[in-house]
Amino acid sequence: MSTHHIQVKVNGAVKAAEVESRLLLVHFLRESLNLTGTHIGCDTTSCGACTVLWNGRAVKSCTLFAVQADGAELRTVEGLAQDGKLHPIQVGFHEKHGLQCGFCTPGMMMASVALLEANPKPTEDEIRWGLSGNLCRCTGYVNIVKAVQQAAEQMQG
Amino acid sequence: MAAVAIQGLGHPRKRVEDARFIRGKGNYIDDMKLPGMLQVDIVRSPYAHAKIKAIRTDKALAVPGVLAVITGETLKQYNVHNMPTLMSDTQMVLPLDTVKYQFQEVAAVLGTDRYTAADGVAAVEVDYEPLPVVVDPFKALEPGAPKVRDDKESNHIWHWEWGDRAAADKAFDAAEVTVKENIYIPRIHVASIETCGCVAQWNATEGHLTLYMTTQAPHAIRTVVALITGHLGLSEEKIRIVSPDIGGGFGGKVPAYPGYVIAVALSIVTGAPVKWIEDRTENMAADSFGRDYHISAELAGKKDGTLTALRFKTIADHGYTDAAANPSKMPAGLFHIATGSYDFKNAFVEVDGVYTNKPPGGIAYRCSFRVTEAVHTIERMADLMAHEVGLDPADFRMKNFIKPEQFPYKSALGWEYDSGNYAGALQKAMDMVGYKELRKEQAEKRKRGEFMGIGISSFTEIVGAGPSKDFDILGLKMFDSCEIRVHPTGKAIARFGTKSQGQGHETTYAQILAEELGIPADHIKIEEGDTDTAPYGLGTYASRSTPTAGAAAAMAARKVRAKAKKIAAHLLEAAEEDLQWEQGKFFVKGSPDRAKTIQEIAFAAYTNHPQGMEAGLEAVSYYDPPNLTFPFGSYICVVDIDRGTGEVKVRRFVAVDDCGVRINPMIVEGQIHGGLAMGFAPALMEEISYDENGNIHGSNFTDYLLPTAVETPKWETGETVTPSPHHPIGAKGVGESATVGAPAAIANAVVDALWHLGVRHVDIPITPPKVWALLKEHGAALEE
Amino acid sequence: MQFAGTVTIDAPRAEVWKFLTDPHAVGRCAPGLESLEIVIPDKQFKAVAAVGFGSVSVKFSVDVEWVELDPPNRGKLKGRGSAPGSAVEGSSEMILRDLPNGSTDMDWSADVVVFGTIASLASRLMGSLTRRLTGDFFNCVKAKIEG
Amino acid sequence: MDKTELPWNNPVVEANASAPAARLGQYAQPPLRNFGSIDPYNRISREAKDMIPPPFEYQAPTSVSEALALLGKNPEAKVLAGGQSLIPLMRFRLASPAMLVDLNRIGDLAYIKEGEGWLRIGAMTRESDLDQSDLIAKKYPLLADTTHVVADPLVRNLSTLGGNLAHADPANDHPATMIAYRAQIVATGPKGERTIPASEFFKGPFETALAPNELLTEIRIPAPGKGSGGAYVKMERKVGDFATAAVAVQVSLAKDGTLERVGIALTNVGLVPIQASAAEKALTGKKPDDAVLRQAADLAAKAAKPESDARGSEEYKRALVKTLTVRALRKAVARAQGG
Repeated sequence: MSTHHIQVKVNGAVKAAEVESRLLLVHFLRESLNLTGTHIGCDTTSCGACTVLWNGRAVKSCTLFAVQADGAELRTVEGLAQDGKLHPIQVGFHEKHGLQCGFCTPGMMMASVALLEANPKPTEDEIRWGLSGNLCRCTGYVNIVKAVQQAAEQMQG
Repeated sequence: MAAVAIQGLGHPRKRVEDARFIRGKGNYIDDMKLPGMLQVDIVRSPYAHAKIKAIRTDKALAVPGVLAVITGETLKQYNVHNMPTLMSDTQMVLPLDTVKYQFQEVAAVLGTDRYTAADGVAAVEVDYEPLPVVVDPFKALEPGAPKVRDDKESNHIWHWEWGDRAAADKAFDAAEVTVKENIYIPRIHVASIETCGCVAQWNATEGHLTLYMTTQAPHAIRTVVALITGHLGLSEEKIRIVSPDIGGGFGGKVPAYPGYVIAVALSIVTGAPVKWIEDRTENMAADSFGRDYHISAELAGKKDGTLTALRFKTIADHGYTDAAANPSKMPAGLFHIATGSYDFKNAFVEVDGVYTNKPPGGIAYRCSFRVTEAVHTIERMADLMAHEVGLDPADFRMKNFIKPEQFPYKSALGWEYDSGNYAGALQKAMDMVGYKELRKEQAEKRKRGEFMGIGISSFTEIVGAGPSKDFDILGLKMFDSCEIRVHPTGKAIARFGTKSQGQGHETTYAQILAEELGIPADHIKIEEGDTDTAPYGLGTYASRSTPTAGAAAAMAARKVRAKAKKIAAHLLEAAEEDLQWEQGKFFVKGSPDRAKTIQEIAFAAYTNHPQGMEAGLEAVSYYDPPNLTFPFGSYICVVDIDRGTGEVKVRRFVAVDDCGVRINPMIVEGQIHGGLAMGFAPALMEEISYDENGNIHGSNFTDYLLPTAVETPKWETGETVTPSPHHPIGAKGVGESATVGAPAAIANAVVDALWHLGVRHVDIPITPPKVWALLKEHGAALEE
Repeated sequence: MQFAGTVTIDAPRAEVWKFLTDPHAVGRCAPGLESLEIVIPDKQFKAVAAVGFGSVSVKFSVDVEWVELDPPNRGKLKGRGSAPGSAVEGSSEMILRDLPNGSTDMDWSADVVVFGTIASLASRLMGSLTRRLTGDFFNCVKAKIEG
Repeated sequence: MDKTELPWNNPVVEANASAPAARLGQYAQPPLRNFGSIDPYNRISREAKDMIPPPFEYQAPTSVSEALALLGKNPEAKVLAGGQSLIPLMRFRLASPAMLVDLNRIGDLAYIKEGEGWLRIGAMTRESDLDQSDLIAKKYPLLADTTHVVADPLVRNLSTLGGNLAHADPANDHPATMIAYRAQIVATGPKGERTIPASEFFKGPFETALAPNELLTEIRIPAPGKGSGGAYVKMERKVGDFATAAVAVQVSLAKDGTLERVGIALTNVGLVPIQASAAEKALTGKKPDDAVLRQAADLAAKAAKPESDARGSEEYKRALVKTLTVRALRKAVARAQGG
């Protein structure tokens, strides 16, 4: 069993830890850093509940070892609001009723943020396609699409 | 200070619970960490039926950090190796000698953390002697079939029938037209994105257990746990169940699963908090499933399309134990809502429950105890009859609907429908979708060799369990509760016996109370899920929260208002009968200026209440509904079929729902969107199946196909409002309507597209290979 | 899953029989064999083998038993293997026939059932992989005997 | 039994938490000795709800030569590229490599460049980078189509082209595409580079022509000339699914409009990607009219070796290959004619 010293920047703060090589990134975030907003919903890289931004890319943190994140910049749902002000995507999900049980929501929002950063004016089909790595069981997706559309408009200013 | 809006009934109030969820601050079970907490992981059987010859634990115990391995024998010393099911059957917590389905629990490994527990599980060696497997309920009923249960006479669990068999037979004999079809509604799984789990915390000093767990019914679970462990001294007052935020329930978090009991047992013997969290495979392969009904359905009618009689014969596959989450007094739940929206004079249904080597079935996947099975069957059969007599399915339905003036309507199977306007809902859906134009387009396309179909489902649900004459859980009546306390400053807290899993109770319950009391919803805090603080209730499932706890909220508020009136009379020095209520205040009739607001009254309740009256302003209501509620709707689905691949594409889906009075239209619409997605999924994608060896297919999300945003249609919703006459605010349940009603609309659309070829029926899920095989069979498959 | 085939082995029947009934010899054809232990000579043996393709690999402990032996004509064995969360049950029959040129024809058949995690996770590949493993095994037997 | 007969009134016995439950007895007291100081934000307590991979040694070389040295010394080592197939296998313990050699820190293995008649793609180039490349979108529509339907958008942010090929899952999408392109796969070993034609690279399910001490370092696709076009048409049950079947087509047209070069390969209808050689041959030199395309599709369907499974029967999949081949050919030809 090998352990490794890693250093990551999470939501702007530098964190260092000694991790076992097999520790999955999602467990590092949830257990070591207590960032429990990132959830786990499957074993097969299917559901996207664990989506975080890894150097700006939306990735499934259950399919990445923590040791691979050494030196990386990570962003989780806890880092969306800045200075107490909600991110437009958070406002969008709230105002458009884009969440119900809330379990897929952090992953869904992180995927949406990455989507909007890459494509600030997505069409409805582009939004649906861009979120197709995230499963939601409650909303039927209609209001999630609306939430992302509202956030897109708000981010345009 | 600007006045705070009341946000009562009909207000699209934004959800209160969102504040924590959008910040990643929800408190789900796996987020819990208690000092010294241990983790349990479970060894499961690869075989669907086998004798356990030996369990060797030495290698597992040698794994650093593994503290213990327990088996059925360990639990037997405490007599907790078995537990009762809601249907009074026996379910194993851990087996003594035999496993009955694949991935059944065999042993449990306790470790200092999940990684070591998982290593321990991998190191446990079990010797099995495989036994013959039976997964097909029809084969299970054949003489000489492998017996699933040694403690039972046969694989046949029960027979249940309802209605007048002789009268139905007679009507069939006299019928001008009959149609018959075999319909299979396969096993599916709720697959909430959060799996199940718990943290059991035994306090040895105080002899008290706190069980944090993913349950939709905390109070009922407390009683069940007390039943299982009472003989150990763990009686009900020593148990506290806390249900934290739940990441989706849909019925899957109603039953008690072995993992919970194992965690409790391990916490008691170690004295440490013990966490058990399922992984996805465990959730899919070992938790309770929905459906698995094989139905042979017949309708009788006249040549003009008038329906006269119905006969449904059903085999229900319940797996190895009858663990249906079904609090009704009928073994097949509410299946006898099978006459649906139609005015049948004669009806008869019979159901036989069967044991197979599968996990316990019979939870209601977002549905009220077999309503979906009934609705799917009657709506498929209605289309069959319509086509058979040459009527448009819409005209056929209009002709046979129960008419608005017939309500309250007593059905041939004994239910009293509260209210309805079925034709109104269907007409609205037809207008929204442009029904006539679509039929024209369909005819034109067919000439060009393109297949499109239009499917209707005009469903009637039966929700809000339920009246004590029809329901109980182990004798407990199916009331639900609200307890409200108004604070001196006019703010309030209310607690409920239900438990939201995403339905937005924290938002909508406050709206009911706000409407009744005139206290702004923002000033009312809602709490659920802690059995130490909330009043007893039976929980949230079967669309019962609004019909029961929602009604309790209104009733408790009215009790508060009654006391408030006495205080107001005292304050205004007026007679009670001279006071009139207007939202938020009492005033003296004829002198609107002589008024006391609810806030003033609340303050007086603690400071200046009449002599002889107790202080405080609070009330509790346990509401036992006089009847169920009968939400309904009409859905129209338009599909296009790819003749080269068999793919079914849902082009339009219009859903008109009538759930009576809508408390929060935004949330109601959200419930319908989600319900539609969970109706669409089993219609086209989701299925759990087993091979002849009992291997499960669909135990993870690569093979159990949950639709993404890309596959899911763009829902179009509409409403009509027909209040429930017996509910205090006229509301009916709505969380499940769409899941119940949608599959038939989709299936009907597919058959409608292919009817001219001679296709009469296709079982869900309607997958591309199935459609392609139908096209091929009827010479209509293309290879381009 | 049932598979069958015939291989012609360029060796006399007695030699083929000897090879087939010697676990250590046959073991050289078992995929990823790690250890072999004879429990009862000519009757029972145990093996540990890592069965895999590329990055996919699962370690099985297997108990094998000859259930019928009719030297040097026909033999039938049964096996049961287990890996965490998975199990495999199988039986195989081999019938040997002399060919006029001194070689031997071996008709083999196998019946393999896989249970548990592997079966439910890898169902899309189960049939073809098992067929291939079985075919490879008997081809290997031929190659090793012909040496 | 009637429901109300359940043991409501079971005799209450003394709670007996310290009964001699074998090994459990010793834990009747809180097992605090297993814990050092417990702080509520305890570091790496690691309790989790998920499939846990077995332990392994982890190495993250920063150069190809370093990686090759590690592979040379550790025959049990596996290469970790995007990890999107390997890590789930490890979580199910269907793969238990003693060592992982992570290529993600070898910066110069990720590139897309064109020159000297080839498109060269570094093995560690991620799907999403292929997806966002203007060059590929404009000039390599077959590759653009393919990369767009590999798994889902989040998986594509990590998964790599090299990993997709080297993992050699018969259901992976790029293998057929590379065969249709007549691509070359560059393997780097201790003795240097060698190139392997894509059609010879896939030896069996999860098995390739790579030696254990070799790395897949680059993919070379012949730059298409004028009048070329391609398409990848995939039938999947939902986004992120493996193909029920898929067809990759790359064509180039001669000046007279006849088909000059044709590549057709099939995904997930056999143990390896299948080159539909007879179909390719039947098209070469012909005008791409509908009858010819259908005839070729027929030959492609004959080349398929599908098996019945949850995605469909053998018959269905074979028919599907025909349908998808016609559709891919039409699309590819239209693109070739348009550009």
